[in-house]
Amino acid sequence: MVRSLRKLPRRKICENEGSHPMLETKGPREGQVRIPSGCAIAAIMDRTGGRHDGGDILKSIALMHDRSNGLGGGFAAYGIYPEYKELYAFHIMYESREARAETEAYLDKYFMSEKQERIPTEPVAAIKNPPDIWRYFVAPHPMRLANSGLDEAEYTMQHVFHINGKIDGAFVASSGKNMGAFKGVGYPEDIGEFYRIQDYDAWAWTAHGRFPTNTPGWWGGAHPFTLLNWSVVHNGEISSYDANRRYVEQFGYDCELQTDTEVITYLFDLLARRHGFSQETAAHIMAAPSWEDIDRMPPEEAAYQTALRTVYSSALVNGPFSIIIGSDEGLLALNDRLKLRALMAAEKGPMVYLASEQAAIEIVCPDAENVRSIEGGQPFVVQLDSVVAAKARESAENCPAREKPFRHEVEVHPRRKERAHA
Amino acid sequence: MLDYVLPRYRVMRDKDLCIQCGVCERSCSNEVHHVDEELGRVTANNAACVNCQRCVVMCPTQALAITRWPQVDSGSSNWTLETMQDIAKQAQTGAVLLSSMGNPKPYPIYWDHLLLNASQVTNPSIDPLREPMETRVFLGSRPEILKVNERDEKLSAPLPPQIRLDVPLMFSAMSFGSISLNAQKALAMAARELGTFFNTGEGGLHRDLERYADCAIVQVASGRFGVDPHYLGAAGAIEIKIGQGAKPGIGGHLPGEKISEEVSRTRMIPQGTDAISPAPHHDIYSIEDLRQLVFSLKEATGYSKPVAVKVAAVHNVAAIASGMARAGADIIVIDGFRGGTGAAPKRIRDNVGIPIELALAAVDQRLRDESIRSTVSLVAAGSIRSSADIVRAIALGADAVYCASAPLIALGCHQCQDCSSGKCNWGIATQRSDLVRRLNPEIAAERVVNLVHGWTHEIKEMMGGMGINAVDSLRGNRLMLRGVGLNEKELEILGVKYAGE
Amino acid sequence: MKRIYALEEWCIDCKRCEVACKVFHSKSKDPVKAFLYEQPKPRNRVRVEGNRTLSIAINCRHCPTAKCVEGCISGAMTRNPETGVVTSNPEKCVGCRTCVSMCPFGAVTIEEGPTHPIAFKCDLCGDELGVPGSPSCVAACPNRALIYVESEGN
Amino acid sequence: MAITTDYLIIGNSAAGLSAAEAIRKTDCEGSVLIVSREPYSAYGRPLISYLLEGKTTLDEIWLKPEEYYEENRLQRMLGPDFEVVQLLPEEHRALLAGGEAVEYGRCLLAAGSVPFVPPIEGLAEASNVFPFLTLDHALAAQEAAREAAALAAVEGRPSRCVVIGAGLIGLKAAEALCGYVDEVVVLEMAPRILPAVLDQEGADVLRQQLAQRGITCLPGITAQKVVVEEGCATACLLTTDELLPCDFIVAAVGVRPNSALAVDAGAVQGRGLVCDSQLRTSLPDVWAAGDLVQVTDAIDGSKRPLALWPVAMAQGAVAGASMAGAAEAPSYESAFAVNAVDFFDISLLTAGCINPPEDGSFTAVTEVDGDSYVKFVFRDGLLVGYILLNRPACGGIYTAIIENAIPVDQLDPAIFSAAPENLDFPPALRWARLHKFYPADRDRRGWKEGC
Repeated sequence: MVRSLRKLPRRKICENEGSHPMLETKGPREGQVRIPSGCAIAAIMDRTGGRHDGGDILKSIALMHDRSNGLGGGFAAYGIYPEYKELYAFHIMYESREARAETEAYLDKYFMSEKQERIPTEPVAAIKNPPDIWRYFVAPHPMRLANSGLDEAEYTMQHVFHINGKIDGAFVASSGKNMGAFKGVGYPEDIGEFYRIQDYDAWAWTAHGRFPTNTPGWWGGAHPFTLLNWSVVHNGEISSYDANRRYVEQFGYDCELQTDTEVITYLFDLLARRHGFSQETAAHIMAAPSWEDIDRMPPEEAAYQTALRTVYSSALVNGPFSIIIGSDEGLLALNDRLKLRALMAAEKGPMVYLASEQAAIEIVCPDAENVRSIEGGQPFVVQLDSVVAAKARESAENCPAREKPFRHEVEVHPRRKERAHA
Repeated sequence: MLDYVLPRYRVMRDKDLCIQCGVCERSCSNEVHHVDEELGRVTANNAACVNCQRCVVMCPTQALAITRWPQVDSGSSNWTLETMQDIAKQAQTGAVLLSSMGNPKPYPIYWDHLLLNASQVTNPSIDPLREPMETRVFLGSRPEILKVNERDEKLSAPLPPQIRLDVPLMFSAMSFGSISLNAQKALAMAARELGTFFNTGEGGLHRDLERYADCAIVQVASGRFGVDPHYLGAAGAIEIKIGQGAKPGIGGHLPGEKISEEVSRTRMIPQGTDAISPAPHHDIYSIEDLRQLVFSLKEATGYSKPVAVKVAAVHNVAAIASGMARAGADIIVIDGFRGGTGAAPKRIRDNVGIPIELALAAVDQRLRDESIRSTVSLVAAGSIRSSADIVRAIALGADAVYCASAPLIALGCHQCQDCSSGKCNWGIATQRSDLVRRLNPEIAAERVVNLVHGWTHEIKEMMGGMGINAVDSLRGNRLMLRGVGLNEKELEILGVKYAGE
Repeated sequence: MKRIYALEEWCIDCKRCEVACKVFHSKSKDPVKAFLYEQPKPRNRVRVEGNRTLSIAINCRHCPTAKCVEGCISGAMTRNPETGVVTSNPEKCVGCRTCVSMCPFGAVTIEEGPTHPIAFKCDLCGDELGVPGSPSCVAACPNRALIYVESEGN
Repeated sequence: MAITTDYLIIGNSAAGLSAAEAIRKTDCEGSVLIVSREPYSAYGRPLISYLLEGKTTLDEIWLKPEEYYEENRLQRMLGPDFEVVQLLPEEHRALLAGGEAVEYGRCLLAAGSVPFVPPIEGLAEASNVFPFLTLDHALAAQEAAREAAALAAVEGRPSRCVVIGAGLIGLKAAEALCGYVDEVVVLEMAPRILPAVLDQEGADVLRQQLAQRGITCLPGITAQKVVVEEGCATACLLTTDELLPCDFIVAAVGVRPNSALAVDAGAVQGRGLVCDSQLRTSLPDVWAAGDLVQVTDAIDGSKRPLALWPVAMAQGAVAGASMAGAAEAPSYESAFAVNAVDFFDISLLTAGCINPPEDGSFTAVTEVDGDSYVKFVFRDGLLVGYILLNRPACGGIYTAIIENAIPVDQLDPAIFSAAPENLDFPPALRWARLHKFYPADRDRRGWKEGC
């Protein structure tokens, strides 16, 4: 019951994947090479907001070929849709015509669509049976949004959950603004080629190559996992999964995919968006300091840390993980408290590089500086310069979403808002 | 009237080993053994034996063992010997059958149908000897959202009062009166040493234990014994006891002869009078009344300590627990039907209530369904027998467990279920000074501390095996459990998958 | 020196100390043989006074100026100047009972020895006279009513 | 050439050895010389009767092993030649019987007692009359007994020994000789046996029990004359005018302090040598310890010698410490008699005042129970004396009650009706008694309460 929420057709897809000819041919190769553990993750960001095409990230993740097994790869890109930056960009995968029809009817009901189109793809030999992948630039339906009593993000999220959970054969791969996820079953370099990611310009890229042991590979389950503006790439297997899942499920997050990445994304959304914490504090909560460390702190600091750990004890993420979380603010990398997974960081001018392996950074930036390993439990945060400046002006107190005035009261229709500004 | 009641046990004495030292005779408050100088051997009054096994342990030559009375039953699976003996007793006395400790009937023990997970390959297990392994938990109510100033690293509003447990285990309520002061003191000392809490039960806080008040949870029960501002103020936390797993719906009755001077002073009742705890709190006839009591206690203590509410696991416990959370309880305690007691009507003990495993799973899920699980603490009680039971309870959703029988067994209790006689040979459930003296709190506390240390090591090993290094990540982590020998409905209520799934 | 102290608050009158003492001071060190078969009967040197309501184990205090040593006419009773342990040499003891009349605690008894009655007293379970061992009574006490601890005097 | 020594100890028994030991505790360097008329290493004089009974042997009676003297560098000169015949305290010299002189720094007189020979006609001249004080006496008596038994067996009659004096020495001699001769008759001038340590009632009980074990005691009867034939005593003419034939006689009517040396040198003598609390005599640099010292009785304040082993040991320790100039020299103020004696399987413990004057200030409680006889004497709410005949268990507890003057009303009254127990003391006193040197880091429960 607990993790059987997934809809049956998806399970079928997994099975199809299992009989994938490519997989069959891969079988013999297992004995010849050392089987790597876990996945590969990488990210590149320009702090100034300068946009770069997907070439580097593709190179970087391709280098870590052996860290994935062809059962999943993907990319998230920020800043790719500047012309639609006030609209939610839904990337939706369809397994069938019916699914698309049903989804589009649903979207029509709850959203106002500015544009919809099939995402351009390139046939790649290694990529078999891709789903039909569309993108929609939408705004919440103003009346329905107002009636829902939810804020815009919450409203959107609920409907994404609905599509993912209730519409067979449809899966929302990403739903943020001015960003998108490009993912599927295959090696990341093949997926990148398939999606033609070199055609997109983004100020931040994240990438993932998957070695699934935890959940079977299927298109929807490939990473990055996204929700609204969040995208998460993750390497590891968290042992606190069910504790985290049951915690976030209290607050309306349906863990349909039963993946670590999904639950980490929801935790982040809960802490950062709904509870108003900075991403750094949210990460800090998820990889909290040990009691031993807290006991050594001055009383006031200890009280603060104790309160965070106590109130958010179920948000503590346990087990080995390295994650890179992308958002409209920038990137955040985090390792588990014991540092059981590799994750390297480096800089060069405004550019910041993150990858599971140092080589994956050096191949795109041979003269990278400040190359270092991310410390266990210490969030590594890179924000856009503009975000840093804005944050400095903000109150340091967390402002939970429900205490903020509903933004849709002034932003019901993005076009109108733009006009107002103009 | 001829007594039709048969002996239950028989003393087996190895004549070759018996040295007639008389240790057994002096050890038995039931006067079973007798060194008969005339006969030149030690005789036994088997009918008086309650199988407490004190003599067996004390005998310097291991010459003793207690066996069942060899009487065969009638041959009927329906009219068992025990059933018929109960009838014989009641025919003799016309009274309610009294018994003690927890439900001994062979109801399913769900703990034993839940298996734990361990990491293999994809996720490293963690070696608790090498890596920090955190068992600390806090109990109390929490805001759903914590308001902080991130730059100054300060809380915008203080956290509601919490109690800190270094191990996810506390000692359940056992009053001074139902157990000896030495037993309570041993638990207090152990609690202090272990960084956890003992519970005074409803018998007040003896002045000798005031120095342990900061690791005491003081109980406010229907009799309100020993409750005054000082008592409430001294404690680490307050617990309102609505019910007890061993005897849901039943009050308590400590007969006047057990109200010694010390018990009387501690309970604040006259010496020699019966201490009667009514079945309900007569100021709580509904949930809103509970809210009043909870807040009365919070007012009385300046909102400085958490208030727990303890209920027996009964049929609609999930709804009750939800109501308790909304009535202001900071800690919800659910006591399952195998929980122990100093004295309970046997029929109640054996037939009322539901298993803690199901109750806990149901309560945890209900609180989550209502999005309030993370604002209250949940404590499971009622026969936690081992570290594995604790791990299971936490994985099912408990923040911590209450444990009483196991520490009592550490003190020497052999579950003879004769607590109500007041003749406990182990010095635990008695007020007789010569018997109380048998329990040196120093040894007793050491034994309890050893037990809990052992359990803690095991918990750490099990958590480490799961790849978890903090108990926070075990709480409600039902994926770490798999059922065996359970039906669909049981799996559903427990929220676990079947082994192999 | 390390002394045995008896704590009546915890003494439960079980007399396991007496049994253990007797067994340690037997030839066989086996309780069954010691109690039922050995001749002369091994003697316990610790003695529990009292009854269930109040009891205490009494054994030699190993006094710095031991009255029993002062009174011993045969040189059997001696206090080892290094260890402080007071012991009675069964070879030399004639059983005159001066020690009995002198010991303020009743910690010496005269009982039948191999040839004639002699003094028996606590020797701290040493293997040789005057050398303390690990006292059996302390080990046998189920309630730590006997403790063997470093005392604040010699 | 004169022998020189820092410490000269005259007398090689309890007091002398105890003093030597005490000297060594303070002064490890000074030379110590022990001289004695007896040619033996120190032995317990009371052991002689046990030796004859076979409860000890000539191998075991020695108080200290020979190594002891070497280890402690105690020089000994033993034998008749080394008897001190004259003490010259001003010159710090002692003259020995062999003609040598000892120059000493400090001297201790610890020569004990000598037997008192009663003025009975014929007694002094008979060769088969033995005192019973020293090893030589005992061995001689033993030899006489063996001969008497052999002779009597030849003659087909019972052998008989007469013991004059039913004090402790006389009765122990009687017990010892009982195993050699067929009949032992003990004469006692006083109306009861053991007049110094028993009352009339107790004496009667004991007398009956001795009779059952072959010793005939005749209290109130003594010899008015000893019949001597060919230099040997053959019979005693009793004060009842009966003639009691005998094979030999042990004369044990009493002892007196062996203090002639000191008295001749000018020491002040009362009923024994008069000493200060450090046991210094009135002579310069001369101390005294043991039977020859006059002691203040702790109970009645009377001053007399207490010829008892523990007293000698205690005094030796005080005198030795004082002689060596110990920093915290103990003082010796008073004592009371404690006697332990056994006859066959009969035990007798007595202490303090046993026959109180009937001046109304004392009360006594007695109890006869089968073979046992018990008497307690009280004054001013204190126990001042006891007799424990055949009830020896824990008798020392009573001794402690007398010694520490513990008011009787603090004690459980049951303490006098059966063997005393430590539990009969009030809790605080009990704790204080049983927990000397109890480590302060533990409370009375034996552990530190967690804090």
